[in-house]
Amino acid sequence: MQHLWLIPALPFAGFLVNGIFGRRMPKAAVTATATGSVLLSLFWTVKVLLGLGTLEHVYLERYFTWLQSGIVNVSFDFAVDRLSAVMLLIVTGIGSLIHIYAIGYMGHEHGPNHGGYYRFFAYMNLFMFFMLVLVLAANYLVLFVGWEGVGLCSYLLIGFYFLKKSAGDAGKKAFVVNRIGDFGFSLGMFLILIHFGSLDFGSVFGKAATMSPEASAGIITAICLLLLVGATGKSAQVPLYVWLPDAMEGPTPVSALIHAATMVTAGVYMVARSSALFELAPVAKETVAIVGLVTAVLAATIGLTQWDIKKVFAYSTVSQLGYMFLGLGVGAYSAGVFHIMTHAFFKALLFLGAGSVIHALEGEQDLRMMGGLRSKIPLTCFLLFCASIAIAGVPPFSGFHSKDAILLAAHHHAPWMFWVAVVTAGMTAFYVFRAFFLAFLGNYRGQGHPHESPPVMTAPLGVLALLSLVGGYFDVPHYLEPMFHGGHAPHETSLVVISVAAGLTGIGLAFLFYVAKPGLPDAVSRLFGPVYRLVYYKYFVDEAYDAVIVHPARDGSTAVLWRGVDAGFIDGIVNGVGSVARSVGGGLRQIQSGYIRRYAAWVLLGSIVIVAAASFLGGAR
Amino acid sequence: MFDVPLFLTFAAIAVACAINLVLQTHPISSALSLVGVMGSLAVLYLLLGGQFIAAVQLIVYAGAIMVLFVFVIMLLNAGAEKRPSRRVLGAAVALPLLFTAAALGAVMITTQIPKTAAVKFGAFQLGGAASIGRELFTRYLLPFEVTSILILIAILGAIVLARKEI
Amino acid sequence: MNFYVLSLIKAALVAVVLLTLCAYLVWIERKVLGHIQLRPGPYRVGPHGLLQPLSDLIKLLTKEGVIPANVNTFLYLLAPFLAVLLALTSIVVIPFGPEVEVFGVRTNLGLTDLDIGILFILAISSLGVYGIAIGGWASNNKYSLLGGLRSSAQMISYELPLALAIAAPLLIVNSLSFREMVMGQQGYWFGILPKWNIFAAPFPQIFSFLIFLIAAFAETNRIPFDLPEAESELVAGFHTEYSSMMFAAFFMAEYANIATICFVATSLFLGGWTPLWPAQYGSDFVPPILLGGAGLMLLYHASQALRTRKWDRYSFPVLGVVFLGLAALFLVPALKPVLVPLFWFAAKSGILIFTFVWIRGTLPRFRYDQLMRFAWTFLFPISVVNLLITGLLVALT
Amino acid sequence: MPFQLPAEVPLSWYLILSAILFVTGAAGFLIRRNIITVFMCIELMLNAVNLTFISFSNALGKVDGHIFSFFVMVVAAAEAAVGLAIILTVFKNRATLEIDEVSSLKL
Repeated sequence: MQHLWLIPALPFAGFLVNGIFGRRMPKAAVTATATGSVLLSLFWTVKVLLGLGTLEHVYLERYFTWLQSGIVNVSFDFAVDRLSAVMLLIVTGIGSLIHIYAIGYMGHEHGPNHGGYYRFFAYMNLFMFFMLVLVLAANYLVLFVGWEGVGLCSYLLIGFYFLKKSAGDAGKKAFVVNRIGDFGFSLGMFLILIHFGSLDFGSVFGKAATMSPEASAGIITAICLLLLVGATGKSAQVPLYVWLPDAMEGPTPVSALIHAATMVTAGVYMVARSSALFELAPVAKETVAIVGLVTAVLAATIGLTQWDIKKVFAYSTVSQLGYMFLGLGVGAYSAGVFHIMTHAFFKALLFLGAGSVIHALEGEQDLRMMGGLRSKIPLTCFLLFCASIAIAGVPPFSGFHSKDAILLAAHHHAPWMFWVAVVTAGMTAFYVFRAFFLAFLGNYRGQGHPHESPPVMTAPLGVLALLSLVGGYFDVPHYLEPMFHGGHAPHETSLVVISVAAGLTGIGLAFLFYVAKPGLPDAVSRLFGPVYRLVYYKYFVDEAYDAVIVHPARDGSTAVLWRGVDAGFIDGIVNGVGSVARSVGGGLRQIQSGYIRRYAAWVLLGSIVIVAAASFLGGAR
Repeated sequence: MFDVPLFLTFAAIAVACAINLVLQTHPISSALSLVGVMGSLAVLYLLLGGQFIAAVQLIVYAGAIMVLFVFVIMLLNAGAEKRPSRRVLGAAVALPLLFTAAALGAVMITTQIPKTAAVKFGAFQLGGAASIGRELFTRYLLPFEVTSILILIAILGAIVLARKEI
Repeated sequence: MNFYVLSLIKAALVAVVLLTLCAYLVWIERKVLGHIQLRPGPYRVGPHGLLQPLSDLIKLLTKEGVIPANVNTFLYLLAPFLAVLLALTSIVVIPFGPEVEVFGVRTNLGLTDLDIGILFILAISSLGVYGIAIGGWASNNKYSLLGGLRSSAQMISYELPLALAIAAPLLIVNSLSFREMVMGQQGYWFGILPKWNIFAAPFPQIFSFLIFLIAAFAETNRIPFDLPEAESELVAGFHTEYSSMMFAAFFMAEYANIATICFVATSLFLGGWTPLWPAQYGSDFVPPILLGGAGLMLLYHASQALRTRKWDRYSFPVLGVVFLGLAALFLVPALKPVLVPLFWFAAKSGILIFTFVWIRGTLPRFRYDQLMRFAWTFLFPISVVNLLITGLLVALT
Repeated sequence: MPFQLPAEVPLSWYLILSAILFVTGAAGFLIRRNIITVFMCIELMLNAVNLTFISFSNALGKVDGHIFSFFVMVVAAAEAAVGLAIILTVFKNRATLEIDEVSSLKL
């Protein structure tokens, strides 16, 4: 018994303590509880994984029977295999770093209880709890608990500054969009339950492997597509990606932890976890790849034009998640998971670095108001450079390894996907370095007095920078190889050269546009006016959704459901019942005279009738 | 040997006292009649072998509850009821019904109960404190504890109701 | 012998003795009070006023019984009757001595032995309030009514500590029968100290005894709890309107109650008829020595010229001889097993009765609110605690 | 044939006695107007029921009837305490014991 439950239980305890007593606790105690619990969780994860050794087989811990009803028989189990081991280390490791970072970042919040300092950490701990439950789950329902829980925490943390309307709206948007995905996921789960009679990963995948592919191809495709819907919601894929850029309203550590490193990869994790099913449904798998590719391209193009530093990174996240899905879709599950890890490193670093910049500029997020920060905050500049070069896919840094694995697999699967992805990689390099150059080179365009962040913020950044640089040498694909059935793509040096060249081209173009010839971007954007506007306004996706879905739904609800069904029909029934009851009661209240003895006489009469009935009808035997 | 005469005597006292209770206009006379009913019922309980319950009947009913009634009547200095009753109609309907029901009940009792069923004095040996206590603290322990809570609630209720402010 | 005949004889004996005792309790009380207050007490009728009760009786019988106007006559007359009836009823379950054989007849010294004797006593004593309450109400007099009200509230309040104090020795002896209760107190610790309930094994019932005595004072409406008849506030309380034999009935009920409650206390706590120390150390000779000594002292005084009254010339020798004769009776082997237990019972009860009088001569009266507060905030809690401790210790041993 | 008393009391006599007492109590409840008397009529009915319990307990040779009537007594005691407190309060506020004058609990 390794006591897996302790891993999520520790952050949960931290959540309980901070959530219940945090308001009255000193700031240092809140900090110690929150950060300590996550660090302990990391420590326990490491201990458990060391204790479990090479993890040739799934390690399962059974706790209790949760639901038992008919065919539904779900127990609350946790399991660890190599996939969840990698995820556990990512979640607890990055989580710990970001918690430490948040001590500094959130330390200057104003307002009662230091701007909800305890509330922030309570939510963060709760998020850690749910994310760890999600990762450790041994069946789909427990996974769903974590899945919903992280969604809740995401909502709470996006809307952390709930006094800002945009923050509240963004939280609601995230929640609603996620609901759509969760709906798909739930349906997928029900189908799994009906088809396999169980929700346990072990038995589901075991049965799936023994079933004849022809007999159940349709239903498994349906299951996989529904799961994919869930994954697109959680992992911000087309068409449900719209919530993620808005989610940047939350505090930057939240963006880093939830909306870059961990939660949004839950969809990827879930698809990778269900690889046994996806392998049986080629159509669904192809859909995954295409969805990933479309997302990657779409988000990357939008990222080219954004001025908000966090928005740039947010679209970058969406784009990178697209890469992961592409990896999954082309059968390179281990490459996808590998990219989860490296992406967690450099994207967390990017966000935290951006947070450091924002912190230095006291809240300024617009790239046009930055510039020349290299001399003012050199440490942050260096760290962000590490992250940028990692994401751009420059060898030998981490992004190169994972992205390359995906690209190779894509080429192996379908060469056109490779070419699209390579172009996207170039764009990735371009927009990241665009942001970097705009922020750090040139002349300072803002008014404030930037200052370097405290060590409590930069130290975790240093760790992440180190991981971003060398993280590519953790041979995750090899470690995960036994988990997945996907074929291994042959290593082709020419393809590697092409992708690296694309990345370097992007960097070069960015240098040309924003450092060497600063007038060029305007000229280009004028040249491609309509296209630029289309991209700048994010392809008008939000507006399209508004026009096609939100407004019709709202107007239809108003006209039919509210005015017609609710006010007309349901209220009519209720009011009718009410008025009938009232008129009947008006008649009956004559009986309630207030005279106790009259009531007694009624009681007596009733008793006599009952006794008489009993004796004459059936009592006398 | 004395069963039947004793039963008849005390049953007659009980019925007489009960009727007196209903007919007396003054509450204190009614209360004392009720004490009479309770006393004769206690004797009947003894005839039925219920020594313990007879003693409890006297202690609780006659000695506590009825003293409380007498106390309240004396405290309020309750006078006799005023003669004319406005609502004789209800009683005029209800009383015949009631006695019909009683007759019905008597018929049912005499037809349903076997003729041989008789109360033999001394045959019932379980009416002592020991057997009742044993049952009360084993099989009926939970109801017993619940009644103690009930009493506690009643005490609190009485205190709250009897406060000066209400 | 026939059960009914025997019962009748015993009942008659007990009734005669009890009624006489009640009458002479008045004399004893007046005498003791007198001596406490440094005055001789009744002295005129008979030697040392010994015939005073008789003359009182004649006086009360011959006085006119006044029934006030506008009273409920039936209840007015019922009240003293009820009081006396209930006061005398309780005596039937008191055991005065062990099972003995007199003139070839085996019988218990005592009228009956109910399995639930103690509950019976509680039941009857709880009914005792009716006499006073009804009397107070039926008198159609505000003082009487107040007396009756006080009495009912007071007796209900003190009934609780009384019952709880009785419950504690019940736990030790494990019976509701008085006879078994006394039998359970037979024997001696270390061969000398009696195993009475006030010296009982797991938890000496001395607290129960004191609570019982205090509550008994209240139950019998005696000073310091005689609020129902507090003459400084209520004229004479519930019996303000009563005169002649009806008044006497209330009076007698009060003394009968005192006697009964002392008997109960003796049986419950003081070992009933059990001697103070074992017979092998000569406890059987205590009565003849005491009585003989008294007789000899009377004879001595008769021989002296110390005579304040001329009757003493005759009464002292006569009484001296009577006492000597009584002492001699205790030495008759056939009567000894009957008389010695009766003596011990009487001695213990007598001491308790003397305590009642003594307290009356010593303590002032409570105020009414003090009385109630004392019952509910002091006596009731400590009796509960006492019962709990006893129960716990009994359960542990 | 002259009426002959049975040697033992039939069970039905007890039950009929109980029925008579119950009906008397119910009748009193209906015809009396003094709250306290009405209350006492309820107690009378409870007593009648107790008698039934004890009689059946005797007939069945089981002690349960005694337990039930014991509980009835406990409940009656609680009821008396609260009921009399209510009566006192009613009297304090309305200076009446007429049950028909306490009839404001209606629509």
